[in-house]
Amino acid sequence: MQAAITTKKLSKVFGTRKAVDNISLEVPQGAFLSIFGPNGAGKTTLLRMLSTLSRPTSGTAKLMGIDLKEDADKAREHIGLISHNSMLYPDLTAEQNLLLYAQLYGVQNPHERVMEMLEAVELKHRRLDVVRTFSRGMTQRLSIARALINDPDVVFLDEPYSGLDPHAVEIFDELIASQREGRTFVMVSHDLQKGFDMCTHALVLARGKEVAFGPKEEFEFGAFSLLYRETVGMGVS
Amino acid sequence: MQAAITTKKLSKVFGTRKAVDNISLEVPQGAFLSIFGPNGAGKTTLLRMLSTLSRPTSGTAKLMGIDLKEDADKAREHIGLISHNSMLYPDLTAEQNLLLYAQLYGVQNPHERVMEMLEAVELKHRRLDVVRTFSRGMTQRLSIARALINDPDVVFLDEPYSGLDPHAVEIFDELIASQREGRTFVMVSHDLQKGFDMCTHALVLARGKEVAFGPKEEFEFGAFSLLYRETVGMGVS
Amino acid sequence: MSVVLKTPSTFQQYKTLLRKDLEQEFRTKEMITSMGIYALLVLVVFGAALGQTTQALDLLQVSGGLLWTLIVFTSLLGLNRSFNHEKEQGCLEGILLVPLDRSVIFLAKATSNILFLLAVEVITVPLFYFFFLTAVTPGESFWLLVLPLLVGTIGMAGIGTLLSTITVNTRGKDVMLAVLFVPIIFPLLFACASATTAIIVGAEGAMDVFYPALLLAAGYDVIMLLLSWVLYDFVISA
Amino acid sequence: MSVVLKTPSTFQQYKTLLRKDLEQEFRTKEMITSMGIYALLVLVVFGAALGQTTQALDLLQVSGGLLWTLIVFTSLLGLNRSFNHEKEQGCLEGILLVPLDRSVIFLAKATSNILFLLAVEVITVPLFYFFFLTAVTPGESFWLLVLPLLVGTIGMAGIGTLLSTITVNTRGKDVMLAVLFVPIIFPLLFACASATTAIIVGAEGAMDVFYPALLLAAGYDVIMLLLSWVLYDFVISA
Amino acid sequence: MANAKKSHALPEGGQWPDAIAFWAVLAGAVLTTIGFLMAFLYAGPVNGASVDGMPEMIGGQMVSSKLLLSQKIFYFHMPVAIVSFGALAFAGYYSVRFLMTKNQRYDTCAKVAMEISLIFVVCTMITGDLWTRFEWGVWWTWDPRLTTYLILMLIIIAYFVLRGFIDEPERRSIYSAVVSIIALVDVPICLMITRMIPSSIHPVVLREGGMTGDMGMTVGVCMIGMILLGFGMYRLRFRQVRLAQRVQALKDELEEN
Ligand code: HEM
Ligand SMILES: Nc1ncnc2c1ncn2[C@@H]1O[C@H](COP(=O)(O)OP(=O)(O)OP(=O)(O)O)[C@@H](O)[C@H]1O
Ligand SMILES: Nc1ncnc2c1ncn2[C@@H]1O[C@H](COP(=O)(O)OP(=O)(O)OP(=O)(O)O)[C@@H](O)[C@H]1O
Ligand SMILES: [Mg+2]
Ligand SMILES: [Mg+2]
Repeated sequence: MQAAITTKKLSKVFGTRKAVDNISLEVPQGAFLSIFGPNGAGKTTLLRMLSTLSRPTSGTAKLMGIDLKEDADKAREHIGLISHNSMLYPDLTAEQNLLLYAQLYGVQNPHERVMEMLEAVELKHRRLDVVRTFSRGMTQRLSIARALINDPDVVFLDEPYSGLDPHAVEIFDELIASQREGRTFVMVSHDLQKGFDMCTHALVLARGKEVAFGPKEEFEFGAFSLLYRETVGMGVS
Repeated sequence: MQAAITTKKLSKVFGTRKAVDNISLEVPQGAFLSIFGPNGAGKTTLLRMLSTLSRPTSGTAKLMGIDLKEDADKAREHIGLISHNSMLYPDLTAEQNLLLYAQLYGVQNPHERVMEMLEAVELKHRRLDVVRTFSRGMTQRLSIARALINDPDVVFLDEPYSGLDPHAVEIFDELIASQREGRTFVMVSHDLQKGFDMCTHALVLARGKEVAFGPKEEFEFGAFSLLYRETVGMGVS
Repeated sequence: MSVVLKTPSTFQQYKTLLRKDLEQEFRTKEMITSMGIYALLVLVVFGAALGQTTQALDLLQVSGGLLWTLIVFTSLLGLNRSFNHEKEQGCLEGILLVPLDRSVIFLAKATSNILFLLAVEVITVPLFYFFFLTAVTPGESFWLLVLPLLVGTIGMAGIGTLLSTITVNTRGKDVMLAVLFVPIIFPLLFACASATTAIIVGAEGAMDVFYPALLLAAGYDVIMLLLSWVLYDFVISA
Repeated sequence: MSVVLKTPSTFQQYKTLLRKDLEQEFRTKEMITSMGIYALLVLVVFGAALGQTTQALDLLQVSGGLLWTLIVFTSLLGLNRSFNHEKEQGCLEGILLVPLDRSVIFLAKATSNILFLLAVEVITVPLFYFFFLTAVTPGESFWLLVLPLLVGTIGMAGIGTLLSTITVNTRGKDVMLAVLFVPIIFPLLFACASATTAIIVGAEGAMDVFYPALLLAAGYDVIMLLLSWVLYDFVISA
Repeated sequence: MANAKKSHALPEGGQWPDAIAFWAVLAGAVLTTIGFLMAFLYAGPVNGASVDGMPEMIGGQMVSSKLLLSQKIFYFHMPVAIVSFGALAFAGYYSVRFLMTKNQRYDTCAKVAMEISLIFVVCTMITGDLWTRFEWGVWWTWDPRLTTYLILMLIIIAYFVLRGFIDEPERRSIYSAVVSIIALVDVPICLMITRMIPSSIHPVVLREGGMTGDMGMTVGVCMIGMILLGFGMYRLRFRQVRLAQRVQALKDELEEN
């Protein structure tokens, strides 16, 4: 089977700073890749390149076999992204927000699909409320619904847990678990335990460079934990 | 010895919503109070009232024996606060920022005190750099220096760990530990383990009301953890 | 339920994006009220400024310039806010994640800006007439005013959309937009003001000024809109 | 080292706060550049608007109004930014945590706003003269212009500081500030514009208009500043 | 691919034009000085009138000596104006190249060209304005040419303000490239406006029948001088900026290893 994500010598330079430096990965379909690293390691930058929001300075990246440089629009059909921002319009209702994205993606039965997703995140009863009035947890749930509305094959998560209370975390975990079948996930996290538990593959970055990458089986938690601590101890670049 | 913080039936109402509802506490000097609770429980609101940034709707609060309503300015001499915001001017240097606060507080040897604090947070070599260019971890350290510049007796911390990488967390922990002697700390956190480990007193809030409060000895971690989970499970109010 | 995707036509996407802006405005009425109030305030300030004259001033002569100054300031305000909405929760990135032609985003945003600006003009131009022109007698083909208004509005909203996409990412967005927008829009402003003045004064040979000026404005519109359209992809992906 | 606190005098705190604003500006030069450029743009737009006239317009008659319109818009911009700085990283709360009299914050902020506005005027008024008044002959006691400028600037910065403290916490701050600022400042604007026009035209009996207008403006200043000072505590602790 | 590789290689040091940059500046300065002398000593006043302190009759109009002297400004005013447009055109060209290749080098080129054009624009304003003072007796009028040119200057200033207000390098170069391309639209308008709006009082030489030989000669010398000056200044400045970037890049590389 074709790999979900393939990168070759992927780099991103901001001015003279190499935020991502020569990263080559291959992540199979259905995998769950956790990305670790200290502040400023280039995790967000890597995720943004893979989700076509920013262009690599050099190197190539393929998503489901599609070259991101050559056919970004085709690749976008397969991508879902949950970032720090909810990407929801605060002055539209939950339903209007999802409908907007469903129609932009060209989902065939947009109204039904929106209802289905609202049910999945337990927000159907609040669908006519404006997002501005939602609490943080509710917004996060809706944001998940938004990211999955086009049934993406690859889902990117950038520190999805930050600021959630434990209950919100639970709900989120359940949702992710129910969606893992057949999907590829890439998650950035500062929580080693959690990130390691969930993953099938792990990547450690420091100063834009790959420190370790491989399927989980190759790592033993103790050693990996040590490696991670060491990497993080290198400090902010 | 006089209590560091005493509140009696403290309440704060926003419109019709009771954000903090009839909270009565007594925290002795030198204690470390951890506040837990789901999103929207009123933790931040309580902290803001205790640090004189917002006025209670009803009830009284005393800090080091000073009534906050009657003599807020006197109380302010004893207060240090680290909130989500760094409260630092991005366009001034680290030194200028600290000096500003030192002089406003009327610290007697402002320049020496600033140097001392810069050394304590290991930022002396960067003192002439503008805060805008600091990484998140560096900003957080400087923010700690700012909060402690007037040698406050009571320090309030609102989710100080959010977004820090493990190394930054370590540094922060060490700093707090070195400053605990003779000071009272009040910390809001979503991390039960960590918050419980550090504290001498614990408070659980839900929908503005006190669910549990007491010195740590009164709680057993297992039971407390259960109580906390239950409270948080009540969901966003 | 299995999800079937069928890439929608560009026009459908355009409609979806435009509808989003309109729905938002319909709910909050923020853009139109704030632009309207601002325009009114600017009118009042102008009135006060010109009311100083002890001798009667030939208001007809300056009215074209005044009207366009008013429109420039008001559209500055509207443009500033229109992209703030998109940035607020990172919504713009959400849209960029969707497989669609970048220029659709430009066209939809420019259209909604044009519509809001026109809506505001429908209120302010009569007010302007009321405040400044009832005391004097404007030329009889006064209604031709709509032509420069239309051409000017389209051009301003078009270039403004490009520029506000740029400035929403810079420090001090409001000033930056003004600093870029006013000089770049200037030829258009100039032509439209000429045409408007010619119409309002309605002197002999007014049409000899009116049509060339209008043509100039229209030409500028075409060039600038094309340029904005081409360059938009670079700006929005930066 | 043991830390000894000695409550500093109000004046020392005032100096410290004011120095902070100046240091910040000194480093970024953001306020003065952006206000300066904005003022220049407004000048150019006015020039173009008035340059439309085919007959020579009596520029002297409107120049007072123009100058004050320019100042109102520029100060609107500056006021908007000056509190944005304080909000950016929650700095205002940091200051509020310090035991100090709230009115010191008002005085320091008003002073820095006055200073920035004056600095901008030092650049723009000569430019204004250059663009509009070199072709005509303004009255001979032209230099008296500094009086209404000073009185007007102080009043605008004072009330503006109070109002921008209010609006920085509201949605759509820029419009809200304009909506409150322009009507409240209006009497001052009017008086200053009268005084300025009288001076610039320099006709016979100009002084009969000038001094009463100036006095009116000064009176308005005093009342408003006192009011702002008293009310500031409520506003900033809200 | 080759381009992408080059773009994050070290900024290169000097190139061949740098060798002649200094000489170009020198030659430009010399030619301009010669032009200056020619303007007063060689080129005759308009229509062979003589400067003797007495008003002359030219084309049915009385023209004072002061005006005849101020006409000399023309020999500098026009070349400077032309060079300012030229520099802008180059900036636009490099901006397009930058957008096509994303090669940082072109961004630097465009920025330096903009700087040069700003210098020349300011010189045009100064010379033009001196002329305005003598010819029309005012410091400023809202003549279309003067206004459009002032606007052009404002756009160039806006370009630099924009650069100053963006912290991320990539964004900065893309945005400023777009702005400088848009700015280019103003150039033909500025050039054509005297021809399009007949009411404009700014003179148009080509419309009014041209110059005599000696005047043309002087203008030519000044023109070449100014072009050389512009080119030389551009190269010198470019080299300086580029070397500074190189030093920065080397420093970063050292820090990293
Ligand atoms: C600030 C004031 C002025 C500015 C910004 C300005 C700008 C320019 C510019 C940009 C050009 C070159 C473009 C072209 O050839 O059309 C130019 C050319 C010229 N200017 Fe000016 N000018 C100013 C004032 C004047 C004045 C007062 C005079 C004479 C009374 C004058 C006479 C000329 C002449 C004769 C040319 C050559 C025109 C041609 O070959 O078409 N300029 N000026
Ligand atoms: N737009 C940008 N312009 C310039 N430099 C940038 C930009 N974005 C990121 N960087 C730099 O690139 C490096 C990597 O940043 P990135 O945001 O990818 O870090 P991260 O691994 O996500 O860190 P964190 O854990 O703090 O989120 C940092 O040094 C940062 O300063
Ligand atoms: N300024 C305000 N105006 C109106 N309501 C407010 C305001 N600030 C807080 N609230 C409401 O008061 C309640 C308590 O808010 P608070 O910020 O104290 O929660 P919290 O416990 O800090 O939650 P979190 O864990 O999300 O930070 C919430 O329901 C919130 O919506
Ligand atoms: Mg990140
Ligand atoms: Mg909180």
